[in-house]
Amino acid sequence: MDVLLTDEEEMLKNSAREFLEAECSPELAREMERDDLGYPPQLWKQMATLGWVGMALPERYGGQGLSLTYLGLVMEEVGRHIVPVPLHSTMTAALTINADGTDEQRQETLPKVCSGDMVLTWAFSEADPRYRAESVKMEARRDGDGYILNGTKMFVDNFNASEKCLVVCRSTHGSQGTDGISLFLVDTSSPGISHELLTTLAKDKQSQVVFENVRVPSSAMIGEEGSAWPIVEAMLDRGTALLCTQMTGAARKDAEMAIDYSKNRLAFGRPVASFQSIQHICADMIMWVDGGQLLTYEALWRMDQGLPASVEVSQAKAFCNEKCEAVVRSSQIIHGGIGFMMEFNLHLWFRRVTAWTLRLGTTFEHRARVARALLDQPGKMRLGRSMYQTASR
Amino acid sequence: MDVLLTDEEEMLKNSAREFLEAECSPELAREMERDDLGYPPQLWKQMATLGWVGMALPERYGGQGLSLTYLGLVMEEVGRHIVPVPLHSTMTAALTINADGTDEQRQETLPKVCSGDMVLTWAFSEADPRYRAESVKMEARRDGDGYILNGTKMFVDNFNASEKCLVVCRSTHGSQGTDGISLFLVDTSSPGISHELLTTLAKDKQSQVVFENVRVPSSAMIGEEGSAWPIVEAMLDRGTALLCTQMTGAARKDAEMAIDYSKNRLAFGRPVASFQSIQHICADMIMWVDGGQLLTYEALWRMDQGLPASVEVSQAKAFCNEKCEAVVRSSQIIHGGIGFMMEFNLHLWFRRVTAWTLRLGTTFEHRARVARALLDQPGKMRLGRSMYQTASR
Amino acid sequence: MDFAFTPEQEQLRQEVRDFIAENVTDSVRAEVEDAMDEGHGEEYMKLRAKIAERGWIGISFPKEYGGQDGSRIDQYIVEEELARVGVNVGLSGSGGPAILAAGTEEQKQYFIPRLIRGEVTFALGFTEPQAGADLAGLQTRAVRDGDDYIINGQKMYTSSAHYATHIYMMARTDPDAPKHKGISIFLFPMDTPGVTVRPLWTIQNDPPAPMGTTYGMGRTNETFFEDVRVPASSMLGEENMGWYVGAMGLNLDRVGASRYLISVRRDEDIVNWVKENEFDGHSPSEDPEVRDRIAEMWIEAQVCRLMTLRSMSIVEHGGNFTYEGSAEKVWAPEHGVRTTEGISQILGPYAQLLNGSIGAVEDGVFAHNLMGSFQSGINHGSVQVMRDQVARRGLGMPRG
Amino acid sequence: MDFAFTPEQEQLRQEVRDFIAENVTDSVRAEVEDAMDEGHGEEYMKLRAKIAERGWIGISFPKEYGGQDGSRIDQYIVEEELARVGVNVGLSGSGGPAILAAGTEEQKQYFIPRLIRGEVTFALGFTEPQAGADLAGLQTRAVRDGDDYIINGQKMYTSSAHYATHIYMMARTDPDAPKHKGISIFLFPMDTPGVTVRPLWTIQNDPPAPMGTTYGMGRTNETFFEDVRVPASSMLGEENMGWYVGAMGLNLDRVGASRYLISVRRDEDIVNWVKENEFDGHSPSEDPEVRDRIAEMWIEAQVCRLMTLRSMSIVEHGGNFTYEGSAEKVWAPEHGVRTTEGISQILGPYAQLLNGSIGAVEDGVFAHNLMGSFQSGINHGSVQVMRDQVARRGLGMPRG
Repeated sequence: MDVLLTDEEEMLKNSAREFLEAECSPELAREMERDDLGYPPQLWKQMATLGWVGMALPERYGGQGLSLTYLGLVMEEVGRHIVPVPLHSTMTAALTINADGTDEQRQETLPKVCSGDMVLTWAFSEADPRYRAESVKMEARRDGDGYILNGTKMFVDNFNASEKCLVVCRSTHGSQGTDGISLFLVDTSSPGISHELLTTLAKDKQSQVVFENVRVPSSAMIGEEGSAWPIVEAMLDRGTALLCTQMTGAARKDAEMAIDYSKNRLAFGRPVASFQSIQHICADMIMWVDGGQLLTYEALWRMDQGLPASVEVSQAKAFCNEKCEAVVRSSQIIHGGIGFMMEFNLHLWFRRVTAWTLRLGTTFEHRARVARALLDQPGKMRLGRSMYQTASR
Repeated sequence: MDVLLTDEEEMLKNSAREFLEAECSPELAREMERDDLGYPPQLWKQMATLGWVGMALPERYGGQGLSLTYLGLVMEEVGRHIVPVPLHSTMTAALTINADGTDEQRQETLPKVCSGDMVLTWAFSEADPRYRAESVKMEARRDGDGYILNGTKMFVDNFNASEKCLVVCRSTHGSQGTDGISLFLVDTSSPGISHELLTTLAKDKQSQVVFENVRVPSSAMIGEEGSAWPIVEAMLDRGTALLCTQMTGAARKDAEMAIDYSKNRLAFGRPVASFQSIQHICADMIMWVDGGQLLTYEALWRMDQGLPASVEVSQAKAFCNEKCEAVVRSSQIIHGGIGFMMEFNLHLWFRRVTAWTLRLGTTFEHRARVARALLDQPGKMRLGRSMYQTASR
Repeated sequence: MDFAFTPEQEQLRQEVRDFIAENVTDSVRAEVEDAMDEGHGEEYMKLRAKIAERGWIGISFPKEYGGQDGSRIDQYIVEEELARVGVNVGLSGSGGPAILAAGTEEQKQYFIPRLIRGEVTFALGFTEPQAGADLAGLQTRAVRDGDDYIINGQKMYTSSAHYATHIYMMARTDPDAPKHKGISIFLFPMDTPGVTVRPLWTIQNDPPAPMGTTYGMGRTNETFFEDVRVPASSMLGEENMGWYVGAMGLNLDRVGASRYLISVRRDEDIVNWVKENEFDGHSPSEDPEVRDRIAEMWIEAQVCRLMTLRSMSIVEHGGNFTYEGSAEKVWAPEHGVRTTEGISQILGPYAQLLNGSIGAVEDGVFAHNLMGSFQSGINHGSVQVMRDQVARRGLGMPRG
Repeated sequence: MDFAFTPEQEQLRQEVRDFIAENVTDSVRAEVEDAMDEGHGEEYMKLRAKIAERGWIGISFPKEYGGQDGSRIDQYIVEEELARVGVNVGLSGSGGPAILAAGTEEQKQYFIPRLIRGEVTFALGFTEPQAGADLAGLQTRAVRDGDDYIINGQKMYTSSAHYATHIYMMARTDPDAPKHKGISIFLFPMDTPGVTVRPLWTIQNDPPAPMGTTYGMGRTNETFFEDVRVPASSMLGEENMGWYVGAMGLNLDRVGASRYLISVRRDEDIVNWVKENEFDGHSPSEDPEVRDRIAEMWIEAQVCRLMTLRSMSIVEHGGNFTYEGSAEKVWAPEHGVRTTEGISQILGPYAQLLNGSIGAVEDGVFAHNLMGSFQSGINHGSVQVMRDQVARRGLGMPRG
């Protein structure tokens, strides 16, 4: 039991920080908000060369074969520097292909991902934004040796820049809930696909994607027909945990900016930082980030151990949703009017963290998931002892 | 539109405060915690003589024929001075008898209530503590020209001191929900009734009351057989609104004690009151009490106008449950260790306000009621416009 | 106490509603929306004139200056109804209350009727780059020169400076006095030589917040004063007493319908939205956790409403606030933040969609509120300073 | 990072659990419950001796003083398991860590093994009637007289003074020095002539809080010192350096299993209670609002757990806290309050029933916690002072 980073972990984090400090300025983030592609391919390539894109992918595909935790530490820094790269969507998809895809699918994608030559994404949400199987209505109809996809996906990250997209469908007509869910690896350039960019708070690149009689071969299926829900849930869990690392990374930087600002700004003849009310807000900010970070680390660590981690992921996201938002809002408040001005950089963090609190599950949804684990299985619950163990007893 | 007290209202409140300041010390509250009866009959009689017990009861029964608001102002002071008298239970029952009882029932009870010669109570809760009709399982079985009651009531206030008790029963065997509810005015000394005192946080006198084949005449029924739910709901609403007045009255006094204490206590060489963190806690305390008081006043005022007020009552109670508790807890924290000591008086308020937050509906229950009014009826909602008007359109 | 409006007041409210139905046409609304940060167009000015004609602007102001000698509550009713449709004709924040209280007869005669008629609009010049929460730390100087003052300095967040006719600003007239005691207020035309306005764009400018956004300021300004010569008669109140004049004005400015609506309109919006809408067959209003949260927000909004009405009642009685105005100014903005954040978790990913986007809820109003709501806890006195005031003025707690 | 306990640690935990199953018998539990505020009975002392025999007390203390030179995490495991059944054998709060860090060889030799064996128990004498949150404002005097000191003064909230063998107290040895620099710590037997103990009963004394109450102090004491003569060798650390020795001791004292369990055991209790119980056929665990609240509390409790483990990890690495101990001491008590208040609204009227009452839930444990939980935000440093420390030590923010 040691919740502190090892020297090696610390070193990785520091090297990521140094690189991004030098290579990714807030101006780059601003520029990419206006950019059509939404990310600078050269920086992406550099990050691939540094081994970050392939960090948690196997060495045989050109990756580093390291843990999700390592990737999480890098993504914390990516969040800290609000780096405009499609790392989150690519990793969420790539890790799923690696975990549950066929050898062929892996060969086709992972080497290119590791080398920075392929951006990926995934599509789950439709009109009903809840992260539950019931929300998936998109149809995959068997047709000869392939499937025909019809439906509309919402909030698809970086679809515009992605070569392939994991698409969650309902392949059994009339099926309910988690039954009948299938997952496909789809070329984004397939005939019948159209997409339109959404205008978002974070000014990132999310799309509504319409699938109209899109034909995919059977070989595009990940997992077994109609039984892909566990694969999808694992994908969402990894994506959520990785998003939490970005949230805590960005929120910590935002808190630090507020603390610095308060030390340098005078009010009533003394530094703003010397007011007890400001001190207490700042103390809370740091404790909130710390809490979110510890919860996130535990979730990542469990995944790395191959242990069930859904509850830990939901704990982290529910907490980060509320507390990281509280951090960035408090930072805005400490900065006063200036933080609201377009030309000042603070809002770049505020808008991103806020947007991230809205994705991959609301606070209510994640708490409901925790409550199910706590209350709907037999056995006494105890903090610090796995809730899954209890379930299996 | 004038949310401030009129001169007359102000005067009534001040005279109640002056009297209670003189006649009811914390020592009396302490003494009554240990007393078998739980209240000092002489003080009760005095309060009747002053017209407070009959404040909102008709003049023809010896009351003052004034509004519920007036009674509420007196009860705010009763709360402020944590006066150990059975005013709340007596009023909750008496106002119901007055509103919905027969002339005979009124004659039998109200004159004695007004003169201070009869204490009343009411019994709703059973094992399931939720304030909904479904929780009422106590049976009233028709038998000749009367009824036989069987069941167990919980949390009955001042049963030990009451001459009569309003008992909520289910008179139609097998009925569900709000159907089949009847209300009876029962002599507490009727054969078959036994009760046992509960040990409560507030050290007040609440009982578990067991009814074993208790026979009551038909003339004891209030309202019509099986249709008393609206009467019961109105009784609970009045009781809840009046409890809120006690809560805000007691919480305000508690806040004032904390503010005074902080001004006189030194820490780090200056008054505790000069620390910004303490100032902000105190500012919050006062705003919380103000908010609860305004909500409560609006609920009382609406009742006095004969307007529907269930939503306003629930608004007040949900808010007071959380915020009055926050006030008394904050006061304890500002006092530090001393407020925890038996010999110091502060806890007398802390324990009572805390206990009141647990009675007559939880925060969850009251919010669910507000949500029903907001969300389950058609029409656009607008703050400050009656939600009932919307409903009837 | 009496929580009802009088039948006359209810009738007034109905008249205003009828007026709105008739006059606030789609073309007016479109103009207001387009010009939210750009001053007012022709249609708007015509509408405003019609409202003024009915005597609905500045109802509680004296007749001799163009008001109605009417009730503050009546005024509140009119302001509330109009603010709800995005037409802000309230005179809180206008400079009017302070001029009425501290102005010379000449100033009152000149400004009040014109404020009421909409011919004069003040930009407010308080904040400076180095003086935010601590307004009294301002450094802009005004130096007496014969019958004039020469003003030099800079103001931040002079929101309407790009279309205002006049400025209402504070400058230091005695640099040697303690900081609160050397400040004066000046009122003068924006086109006075030496005044320059530079735009400051906010995060709500891209895209501009849609109408119905309760905190949606897309543009504000910096205003620079370079040897600006104004006559001594431009001064409001006595020399060096500007802090107290301004504080009084701000105090009056903190209460009123529009400030309250900033913080609570979104409560109504979300309630009405979830009742009438769904996401592919599922409405969040079916979820008990959401219902619990909505009820919690609604109850808080009622407290905001009642605190506002308390302030109105105090004004109507001719009384002064001790802490009530400050309390309103803590409670409402903090509630507004809790509500926008609550709503965001009710709408989930839809809450990130701005106006113009496919899928945007209420054309992005909730998303813009989410970006802007924290601002109302900063403007016109931060909630921290307001809490200090509740504690010190209201509860008599000593300075640290 | 590594969030798992080692197999050896898991085994240790199992051994402790087995030990508890075998040895914490009903009669021991009954004795502990009866004597919660009354020191310890015969059965308890026998149990304690057995635990000490296994080497489970003071595991991380040096072998030469009776410890095991073991891991702080191992110690945490043992303390956690035992604290959960109401047996508190942890040495945080014992005076041990401070003696180990600052004591003379003689003091270490004498006290540490006896603390471990349970032969010495210290009452802690810090707070005074006029010095609460501001501990350093203490007025009790110790005046040098030859080889002795003469102590006069009064201490408040000396909780175990009625059964402790010794007292660990602070007194002012240099009244002319700045207040933090004239304080020394003394350790001496409670039966030293001139020491008098007067009981202070708390609101949890009537009825006494049942076992399982996580904040359930029914009795504490005032302790008076009248010309108490103690040898100079009673002093811990250097003369006038007592503040720093004490602060370090307190800092170590703020972390550990028992403090964490005070704040989170009720989370487990309510989860397990609502799962296994119902009120006439209805369990609150069916209500989505309640489920949402319980999950919220549980997640917060996890943060308390992880912050505690962070402190343990830092200690294990031989590091020092900057703000982490203070953070734990803000987070856990405030969570404890939110949880008890949340639980009270889940249990409704049942939450008011104390032990012995018909209908009492878990024999009144929740009701007692509701009365007592706020206390853990005051003792050993208030959450306000702790936040000051996070801001100043952790974030480098300047004093006001």
